[in-house]
Amino acid sequence: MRPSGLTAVALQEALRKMHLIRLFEEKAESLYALGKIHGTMHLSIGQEASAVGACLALKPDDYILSTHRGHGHCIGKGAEPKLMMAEFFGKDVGYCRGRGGSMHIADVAGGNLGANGIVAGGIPLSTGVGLSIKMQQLGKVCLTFFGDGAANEGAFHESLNLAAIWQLPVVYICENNRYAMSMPVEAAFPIAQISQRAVAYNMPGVTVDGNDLFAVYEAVKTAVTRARAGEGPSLIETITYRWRGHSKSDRQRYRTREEVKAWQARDPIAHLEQQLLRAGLLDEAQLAEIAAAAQQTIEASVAFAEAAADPDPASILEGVYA
Amino acid sequence: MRPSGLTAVALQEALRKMHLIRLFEEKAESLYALGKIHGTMHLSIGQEASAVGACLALKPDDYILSTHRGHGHCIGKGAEPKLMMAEFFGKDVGYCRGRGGSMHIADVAGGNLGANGIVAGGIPLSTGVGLSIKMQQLGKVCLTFFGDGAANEGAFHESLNLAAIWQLPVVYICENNRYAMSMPVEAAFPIAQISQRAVAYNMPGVTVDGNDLFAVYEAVKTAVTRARAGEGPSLIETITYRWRGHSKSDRQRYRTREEVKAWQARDPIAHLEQQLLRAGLLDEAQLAEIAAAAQQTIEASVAFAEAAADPDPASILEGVYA
Amino acid sequence: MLKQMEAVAAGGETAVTRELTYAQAVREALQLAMTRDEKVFMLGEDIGVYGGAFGVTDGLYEQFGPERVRDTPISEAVIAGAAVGAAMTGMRPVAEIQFMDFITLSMEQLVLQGAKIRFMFGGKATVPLVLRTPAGSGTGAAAQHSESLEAWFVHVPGLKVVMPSTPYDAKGLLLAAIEDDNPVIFVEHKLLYRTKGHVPEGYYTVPLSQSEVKRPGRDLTVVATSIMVPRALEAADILAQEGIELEVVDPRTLKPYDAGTVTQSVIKTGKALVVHEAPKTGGFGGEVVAEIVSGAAFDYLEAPVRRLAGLDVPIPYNRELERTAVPQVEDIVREARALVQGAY
Amino acid sequence: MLKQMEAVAAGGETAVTRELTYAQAVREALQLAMTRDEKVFMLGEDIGVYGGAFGVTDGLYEQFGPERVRDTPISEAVIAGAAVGAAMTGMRPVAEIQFMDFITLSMEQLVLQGAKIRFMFGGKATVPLVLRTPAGSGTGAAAQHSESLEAWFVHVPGLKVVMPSTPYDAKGLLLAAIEDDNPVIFVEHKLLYRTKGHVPEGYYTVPLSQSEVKRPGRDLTVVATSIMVPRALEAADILAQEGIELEVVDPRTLKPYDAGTVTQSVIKTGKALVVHEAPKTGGFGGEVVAEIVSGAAFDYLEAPVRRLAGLDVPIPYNRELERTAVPQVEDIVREARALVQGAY
Ligand SMILES: Cc1ncc(C[n+]2csc(CCOP(=O)(O)OP(=O)(O)O)c2C)c(N)n1
Ligand SMILES: Cc1ncc(C[n+]2csc(CCOP(=O)(O)OP(=O)(O)O)c2C)c(N)n1
Ligand SMILES: [Mg+2]
Ligand SMILES: [Mg+2]
Repeated sequence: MRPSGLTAVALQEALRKMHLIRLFEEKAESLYALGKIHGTMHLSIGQEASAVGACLALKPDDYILSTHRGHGHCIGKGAEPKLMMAEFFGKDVGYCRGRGGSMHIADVAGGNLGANGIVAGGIPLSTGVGLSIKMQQLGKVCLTFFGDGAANEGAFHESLNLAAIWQLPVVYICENNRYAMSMPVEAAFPIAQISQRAVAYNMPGVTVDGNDLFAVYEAVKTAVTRARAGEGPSLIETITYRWRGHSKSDRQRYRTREEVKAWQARDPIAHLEQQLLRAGLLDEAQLAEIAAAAQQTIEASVAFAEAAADPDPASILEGVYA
Repeated sequence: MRPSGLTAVALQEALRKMHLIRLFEEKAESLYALGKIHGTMHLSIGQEASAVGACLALKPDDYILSTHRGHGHCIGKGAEPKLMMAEFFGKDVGYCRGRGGSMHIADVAGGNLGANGIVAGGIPLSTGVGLSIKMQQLGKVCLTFFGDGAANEGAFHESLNLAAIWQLPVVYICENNRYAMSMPVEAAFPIAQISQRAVAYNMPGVTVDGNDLFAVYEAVKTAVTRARAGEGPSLIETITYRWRGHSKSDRQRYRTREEVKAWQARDPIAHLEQQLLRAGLLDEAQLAEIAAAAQQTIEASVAFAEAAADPDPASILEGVYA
Repeated sequence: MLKQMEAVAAGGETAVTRELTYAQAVREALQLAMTRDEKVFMLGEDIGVYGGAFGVTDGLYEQFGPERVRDTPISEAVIAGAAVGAAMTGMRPVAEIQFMDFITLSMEQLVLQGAKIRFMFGGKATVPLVLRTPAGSGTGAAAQHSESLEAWFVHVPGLKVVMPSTPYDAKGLLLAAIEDDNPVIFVEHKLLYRTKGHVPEGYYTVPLSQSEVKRPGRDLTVVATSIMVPRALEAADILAQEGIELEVVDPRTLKPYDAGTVTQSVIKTGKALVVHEAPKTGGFGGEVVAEIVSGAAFDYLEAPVRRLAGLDVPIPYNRELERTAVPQVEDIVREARALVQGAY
Repeated sequence: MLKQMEAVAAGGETAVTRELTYAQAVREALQLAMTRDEKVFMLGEDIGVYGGAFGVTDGLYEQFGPERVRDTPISEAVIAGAAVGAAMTGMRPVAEIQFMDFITLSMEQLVLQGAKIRFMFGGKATVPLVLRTPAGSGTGAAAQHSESLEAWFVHVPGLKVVMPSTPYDAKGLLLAAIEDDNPVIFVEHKLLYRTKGHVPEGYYTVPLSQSEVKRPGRDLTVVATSIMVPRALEAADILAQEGIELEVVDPRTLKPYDAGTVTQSVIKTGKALVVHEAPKTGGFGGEVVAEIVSGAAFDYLEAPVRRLAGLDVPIPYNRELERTAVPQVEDIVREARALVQGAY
């Protein structure tokens, strides 16, 4: 139950990140409701174990690429919530100088090559990153997240094929949260498991419980080890669920409240807490402390972001060209 | 050995078409060498059984879509060589009024929705044709040809998935002639058989000897029957070989003469002739007669095309808009 | 005036004051077209139960069912390709690409197949399809959800490009586009969806390729597209108080483009400003300017012909930067005033 | 003159008469860049043993091996995307799209990712990539193998677009493009591949964004791109015999576009004709015209500013139709003469 190689400190940190994700997004939601944030956002509440479990298998200088639903991946990879929040507020000190916003948060220095507003848009990039790693013999791995919906884009196909024939160090993580906006996986796919598509590229394909940090970690760890050893790419499907609507405008007519409730009963954070408690790694007080500290971090990030300066409109062209 | 449901007349006609394809292309080649034809062309000599065997499983009002290497499919579907030859010469009476040329020959009235200059370009179209058939309840089938190279395009993936979830009457035929231009299938694919990709779309996938008319016919017939019964799409891979270079400019540095010779020893036309002889369906004299008649048809088509008028340059805009 | 006449001609419309939003007008056109012709059907992402990312197709799934209002997987290449294939064989598809940005994934099927098939086949195939897509910035959705790519399609022989600015035009042009036997790219603007205007009940069409003078004026011809039409009209109101009268012309159909209406206008005003949201460099404005200065209007020109358009920048997220990236009413006022007053 | 100075500056070049074809010049640039910087590598279809569809990369596979001259499957989206991903993480890829037509399959990765990533990430990423691709008609390859799509990319903030017309420029501009830290679309013309011209040995660059006057003249400014440059020069030779002197300007880099050189030229000649192969409607010519008439040259204009460009038609197969579809020398002669003589 306690995956080999994970220290108590690492597990504590994982739990902390899962809290940060949830709290960051709950805060984002209320800021939006208050009209402090414009645009749109895609919340990953309910999917925290997938993001954090996957990133837990990486070294700090490995790469990730992420999606429109990317806050979790970003925090999982170690981003600073205050710089994320500042970006969310469109501030100059934000990760993208206010130019990217929620859907494009990147932390290039931290190995996060960006959220992506385009479904499957990051998949070909990650294949190129894998190529780059291999050609420069960097010994790194590139992990790329995408949703179930992305697995029906042509880019998915071309990318997995290329990574397979060139044996690139890329781990493809399909976060199957059962819907692509309103499209249920049952309607969008003729197959039961998206990981079955690995057959078409002769790479390992596994499906795991995406709400179980350990299950995700173990599967990704195996794939990362493989990739680092030069044995090529893998496809991992994490089964999870988003508690919120697709984005702010979603009336959720395509699913029932009961379904949402049933998944909420499988809260990945509560699940991990139970696991840690049962394993005697943390006690209730420590759990509460972690949650409280996370809460404080998020509050501080809002204060930081609100106080920060907007980018100067006169600087608008900065960053278009190098 | 004699597939059920095929009459002697049908087999004779199939053999005739295979001769027509070979002779059409040999003629095309020499006309090009003489400078009578410009542009480029992609010859399917050596692949005749795949084209003719597949079309043999269709009714006249079924649809096909084809590729840059499309003369065989066109003749297989019943096109008139003289109108093809006229198009090849760029004449106004040609199938496309001289606007399309070799790479775009279409015979819309005859159910041939066109060769295609874009690798995999016809695959999404065929999916739409399948949808159209289904929505109008036409009871037809759409058969789409493409090469091994096309199976690595994103469009392949999106199209097969859509046809599978909507159970469209489309038969996807991958003519695996071992190379995409210079790229050998061994380098382009991480899997041994392209038909294995059918697994990703939960549709039947089979690989057959593409140089054996009967093998191709049987597999396609099964798929067509299935499609017509509303049971959805299939993927068929026909293993074959092009005797000529990819196009006129190919120095063929990527393969050996021995390899070409070995495949020439497996001539699909000679193979069918042997089968028909052995089955006692045709004798040597009849075989010679069929070949001679085909030769005459091609000669006549050249005469027809050479005598035909060029399109009037002043008519150039005709056909851009309806 | 013209509008009312058209409406009357189309069926004795009397409730001339009926107002709809632009989104409702689009929906009504879809509804009428699907009712009238069973070959018309829709396909796209989340257009069914969800009602479309902007609610435009709301209720159509319930009315016409899943066969005719088809939710697709996220597969923009085959959405376009399936529409072309269906159009070639007897159907009249109306495809939706959820944001114009994503049309970058459909380009091959639209441009190399849909647009060219008829010509390549010697005129022996017909491809009657409409591809609807919402464009434009102003929603805080940043660089990958704010594209205005109409200029690309204007450059493609075989396609038509329509870009309505009012609910009235949206309905009439969409019905005309669906009637048309060619592939038509129909560009809606997200910020226009909630704008209201007079829309007659019943079936009517606005002919493709007729520019319209949205406001007559003597001092400067402003050629504006899509969201820039209401902005130009607002600018005209402001400048009218200074005694400057703008003539605002809306091409409505960008391809084939009715340059004659603009030429006539410029012959009258002697000055022209072209306004669009898309980045200036390589935008549709170049086409408009080039048509103005190539012919009959040249001799009447009294001032340089100018473009006011988006900056050459991906659309930024920050609200103020986003506003800065594309022309606003005050920018049009400033540029128009400068041209009229010769202060260039 | 300028050319020779540059060459001398670049390394004491003496064999000033060395001639290469345009294809050889491109190859030499690739060879020099790969030799100089191990981060530079190539990927594309059939660029290895085959040597490229037009033989441009011939011998590079043998010299640099399969790791640096990478044959890909037929997967244009991931060719572009892999180049972007590699460029973001320390490599300097030179991707090839076998025919410009097929770039329609790469649009999302190029336009929504490659071009925007740097900006969307607040300037914190760099995407130094070059995408080479052969464009143009004249080979009898018909509508899906003859595209000239440069205008699309000119309209995309974040991209640069280069389109050389001579072997000298091809080499120097390609080396500059590979040195550049931005994504550059490098458009080669199939019919130019065999044309010959002076190309110094050794490493030199031609700066991006400098238009060049290829022939000075007093009567009419002809702005021509790519294959239209030699055609315009030929037309100039013909008209010179009638006493008409054309000034031929080649932008060379279409984005960022050096409009100033053209403006200076038009101030001198008072007249302008823009010539390109791509269809006229929505083409780069609109940009050139709009820049001419928006500023300092306006007051010097003595005649309408005209475009001579491809017809709005997919490229036909038939040889004569194909010729008819795009400007030929005689068309340039006719249009130029008419403008100079005031017969418009
Ligand atoms: C190419 C493209 N098509 C469509 C969209 C609009 N869109 C954004 S997210 C989304 C659903 C994505 O579903 P999935 O990949 O399962 O990810 P999830 O939202 O469930 O996390 C859609 C259709 C887009 N952003 N990009
Ligand atoms: C999208 C696209 N990419 C590349 C090409 C250039 N091209 C034409 S045919 C070909 C090889 C196709 O291989 P395959 O699909 O196996 O068909 P084959 O030629 O072997 O019949 C290539 C690369 C093209 N026409 N379209
Ligand atoms: Mg999902
Ligand atoms: Mg092949």
